[in-house]
Amino acid sequence: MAWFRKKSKHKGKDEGLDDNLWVVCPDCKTHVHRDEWYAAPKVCPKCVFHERLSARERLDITIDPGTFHEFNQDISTSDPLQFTDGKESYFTKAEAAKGRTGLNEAVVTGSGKIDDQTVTIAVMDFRFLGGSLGSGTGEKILLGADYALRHRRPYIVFSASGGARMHEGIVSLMQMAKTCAGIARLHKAGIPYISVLTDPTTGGVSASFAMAGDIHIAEPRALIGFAGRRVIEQTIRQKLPADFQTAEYLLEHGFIDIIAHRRDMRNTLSRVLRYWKR
Amino acid sequence: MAWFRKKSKHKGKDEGLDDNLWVVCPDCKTHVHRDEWYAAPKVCPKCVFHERLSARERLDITIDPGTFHEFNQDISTSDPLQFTDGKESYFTKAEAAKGRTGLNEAVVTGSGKIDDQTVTIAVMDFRFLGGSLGSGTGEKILLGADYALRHRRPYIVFSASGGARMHEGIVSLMQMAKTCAGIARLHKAGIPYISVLTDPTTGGVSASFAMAGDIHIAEPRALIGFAGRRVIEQTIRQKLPADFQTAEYLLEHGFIDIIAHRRDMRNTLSRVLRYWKR
Amino acid sequence: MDAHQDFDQELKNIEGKIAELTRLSADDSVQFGTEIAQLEKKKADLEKTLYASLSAWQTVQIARHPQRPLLRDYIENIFSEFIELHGDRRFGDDHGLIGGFATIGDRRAVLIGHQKGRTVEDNVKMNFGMASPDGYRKALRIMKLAEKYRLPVISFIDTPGAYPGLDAEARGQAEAIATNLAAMALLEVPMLVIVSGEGGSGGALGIGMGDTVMMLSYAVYSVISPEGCASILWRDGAKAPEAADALKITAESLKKLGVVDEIIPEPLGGAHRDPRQTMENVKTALLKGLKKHARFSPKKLVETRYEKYADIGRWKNWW
Amino acid sequence: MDAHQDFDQELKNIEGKIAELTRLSADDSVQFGTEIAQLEKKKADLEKTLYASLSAWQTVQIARHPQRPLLRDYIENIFSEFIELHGDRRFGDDHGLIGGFATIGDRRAVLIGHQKGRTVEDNVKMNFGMASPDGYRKALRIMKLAEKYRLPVISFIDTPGAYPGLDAEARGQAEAIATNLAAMALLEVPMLVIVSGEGGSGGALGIGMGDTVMMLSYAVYSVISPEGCASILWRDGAKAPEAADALKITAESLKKLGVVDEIIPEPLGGAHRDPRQTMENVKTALLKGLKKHARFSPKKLVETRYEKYADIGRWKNWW
Ligand SMILES: [Zn+2]
Ligand SMILES: [Zn+2]
Repeated sequence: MAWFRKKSKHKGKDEGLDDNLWVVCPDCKTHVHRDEWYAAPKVCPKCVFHERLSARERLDITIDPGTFHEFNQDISTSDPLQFTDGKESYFTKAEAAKGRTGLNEAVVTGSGKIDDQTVTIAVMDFRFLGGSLGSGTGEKILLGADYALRHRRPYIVFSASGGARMHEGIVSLMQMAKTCAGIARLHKAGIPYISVLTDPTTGGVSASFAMAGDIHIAEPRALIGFAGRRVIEQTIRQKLPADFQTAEYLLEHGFIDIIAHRRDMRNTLSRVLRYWKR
Repeated sequence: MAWFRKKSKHKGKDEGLDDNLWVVCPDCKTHVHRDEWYAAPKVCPKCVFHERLSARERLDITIDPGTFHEFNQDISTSDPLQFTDGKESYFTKAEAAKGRTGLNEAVVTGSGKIDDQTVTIAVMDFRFLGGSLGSGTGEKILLGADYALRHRRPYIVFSASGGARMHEGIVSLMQMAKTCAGIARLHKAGIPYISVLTDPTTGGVSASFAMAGDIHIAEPRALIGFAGRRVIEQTIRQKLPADFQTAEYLLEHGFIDIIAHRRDMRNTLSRVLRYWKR
Repeated sequence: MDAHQDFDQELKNIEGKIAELTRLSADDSVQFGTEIAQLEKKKADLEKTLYASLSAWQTVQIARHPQRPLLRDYIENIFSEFIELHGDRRFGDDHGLIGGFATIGDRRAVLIGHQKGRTVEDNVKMNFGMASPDGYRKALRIMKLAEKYRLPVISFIDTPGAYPGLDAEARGQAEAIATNLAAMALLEVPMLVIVSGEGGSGGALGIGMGDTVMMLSYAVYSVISPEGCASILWRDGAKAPEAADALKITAESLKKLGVVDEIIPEPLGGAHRDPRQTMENVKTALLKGLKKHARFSPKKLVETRYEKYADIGRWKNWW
Repeated sequence: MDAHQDFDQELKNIEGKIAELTRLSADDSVQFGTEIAQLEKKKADLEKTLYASLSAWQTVQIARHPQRPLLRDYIENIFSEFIELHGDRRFGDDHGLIGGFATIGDRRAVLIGHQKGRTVEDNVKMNFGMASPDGYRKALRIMKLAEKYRLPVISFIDTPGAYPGLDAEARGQAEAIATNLAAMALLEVPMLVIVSGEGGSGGALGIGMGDTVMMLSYAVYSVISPEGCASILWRDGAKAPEAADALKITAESLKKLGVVDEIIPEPLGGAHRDPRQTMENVKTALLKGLKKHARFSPKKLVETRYEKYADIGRWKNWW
């Protein structure tokens, strides 16, 4: 839920451009030729920094061309609390997000093929209100699970979220329960559910569908955790380890199965999917 | 498996007697009136030291009088390896144990009532070759589970064992798998399985049926652990905490549900049993 | 954190006076019957004024009131038996989230819930009711035991949130809560949830997916603490009252939002003003809930629970 | 611990000479064909003498031989794909017990197994193949995943035993192994076990309940290490050879005892003398086992496995 104040290294695709030929890595400041940068895509060849991707960019590098069919594109934000923080209403904020991103919600869902294997897929988009879990987000993720269940297709969810969407209050919190109920049905029915955790996957999203997978795949150096770093430091009054809440830290502590470089992600998914005997 | 060399505080029932009226607590050396000592029974009122009980003594204070029916009393030790340690054969050792204890194996099993609730019960006897898990022991425990399953009766096992019986080699080790297979069936069928861990429950017995209960009840200060203290100290080259591998230590670390004083044990079992809706 | 006293300080003064006069009246030499009656009247009027239209923030103060009944009070007063079970069989035994077999009226059940302390010492032990992964895993183990023994689960929620500590993160706070959510969705026994005090975000929900979710009338339940929300959205923690209001965290708001099924009434001013009556109300509600859900087959229970949660925030509901 | 060299030192000397003569022969100026042939003959005779009737203790040395193929060698050589999965989702990722998806021939499976290291550095990381509770819990998670994906499980056993450490005890080594035993008994997919090196007591069995248990011909499997047994029963660790013999820990003895279903042949002298042939033998045995068990329904598998284990040490079997 801390996506508003977060001083992010991710500065958007244009700011990193030095001139038209070079991209400056937002993390290590290395100059990377733009062809190399976008081929990776958006991964620094030197420090393996993985710049965030939009949902469309992610789908482009994951799903076989021409096979993606989007679900429920019309599902959008709801404002159950008629929320306003005094300066700005949630409604206004959401409208702005829609205009900026061309999306109606923080997740894009649909059906498509990965290396010729049909899957149901949901990809979160951090640009849309920090990828927060609103009722529309939860609804789309649940409907995806539901589709995967009915058609007996593996379900793959790419997470990228600061957590719950506090403007939707308790209704947002309940999306944790709602999405997990959908995932639980997949587990019971023996349908693969693969969770891919990308930077960042925190708060209520980490504590629901993102951490309930058969297999947890993370991108290198992705921030993954429940509580915010600052809250923890205030609570325990001590400094946290440098790699705290990184994908690598979670791998070491037993919560991530595989860390896959972005260029290997599609192939990793494809290989894993072949182990399911439908 | 270390029961041979163990310098035990448990010195047998007569050594602790000062004269006919007083018992000296083997641990804190308090003089306890023999009526109080045997009424507890065999618990020091000062330091709560629980002297080990024989299987018969345990059954006497656990099962409603006149309701116990023993199973498979004839099952005895087997000698699959024709084992001898050079000085003495396992056969001789086992015969001696039988003579000394009046038992044919390290466990007594049967059916009986606890506070009017019919249960299947197995009680290990540490005096019989250190309560070690031989093929006869495993067989009786499995047959108990089998009976509990067929008659849909809760199964209660009191453990007291140094671990596997090395004189039966691999056949002893396999009793861990065998007994757990029986327990697994109870879990699947929704039949309660309550494990009561008494001093000592270590090695292969701790790593099989004793730690596979719905509910784990321990006697105070009982030694419970997998590896022997000396082996661990040699491995890690550091001193172990004083309370290491006690019931209290295991409670703190999440492996024991309830520590029940011997005088409360029967009542605790009775109360717990009433929660099962058959 | 003594805000709870700010708005009912006057009431406390009057109550103090009544107590004093009553004490003086007891030795027979002087009688203050009239004065007492006047004060009682004044108190009743004031209560109505004070509590008739509490702000959300004032409700938060009541929900956090140091004298508010805690889980242990409910256990002692409305359950005739509680056999506590310990440990997650993995790592430890969380004292801030407890569970065990429990009997209420003529019904046997499994009880789980957050356990706050009242003393500083207790609160250190119980971590102010902020559970660790070990707590959520213990709760899960006990829920699965309930399933095996075919007992309904009663879950009491009263937590500021899951513990935000280094160890809790390292041992998988997120995974523990996520796993519980998936497991509760499939639990084949009735699950009754009572938000009895603070319902703090994922830490509350981690044991809180119920067939019936009940809430005490002065309890609160929120996706984030009002302070946290204020410091993020208003960039000023002092705006907590505004945030509390905006977040719609009171029982009545939550019932309208379809997240709470039933409100259990508290005495005017809060449970701490008449704990016994409050606990009686909870007992009645629980017995009613247990009776109601005992009728359903496991299959029906799980299906209904799924539909219930799938329905929260259904897109068309708001349009 | 160089006892393995004691009894085949002579063989090594001859092999050294053969290699040297072969090298010298390579430059054409001198030829040692006759000498080499003689040495080869001498070597073959010696091998027969040495390995024809190995003592149990000598077999232990072979099973622990530093050049003996390790799990990683099998993975690299007989599996066409291995996707390692990490972590127990509770506490950590044990490097001494690994697992993941694996393909062998045309069969997909899940592979778990103890992972020893060959270098000091690796062995520190992998704790000499002595797994912690985290390892057993990871293995269990992966076995349950196999069940969900309907894949057979292949388990490689090569461990001195479960790790006897303070942390391992504190996190429940006993509970972890016990839970695995109960879970393996009900696992609804085929489970093939291969004792490839050292089968060390509960640490081995913790991933070792199989529908078919196979054992390499020079592997050992025992309830306790010969050294441990000797120091307890003989009160002298140096009596390990006697203990090894008494414990009946070789493949042949174990097959007679009904604990091992199948012996996979190794080249004379041990797997390290021809790793490639050994691994081929293992591959053949695995493919045969996978084919055989693929026929059975989950129900049938579980029933047969139960009967199999219930039968080990059946009282009447010995009488
Ligand atoms: Zn960089
Ligand atoms: Zn004493």
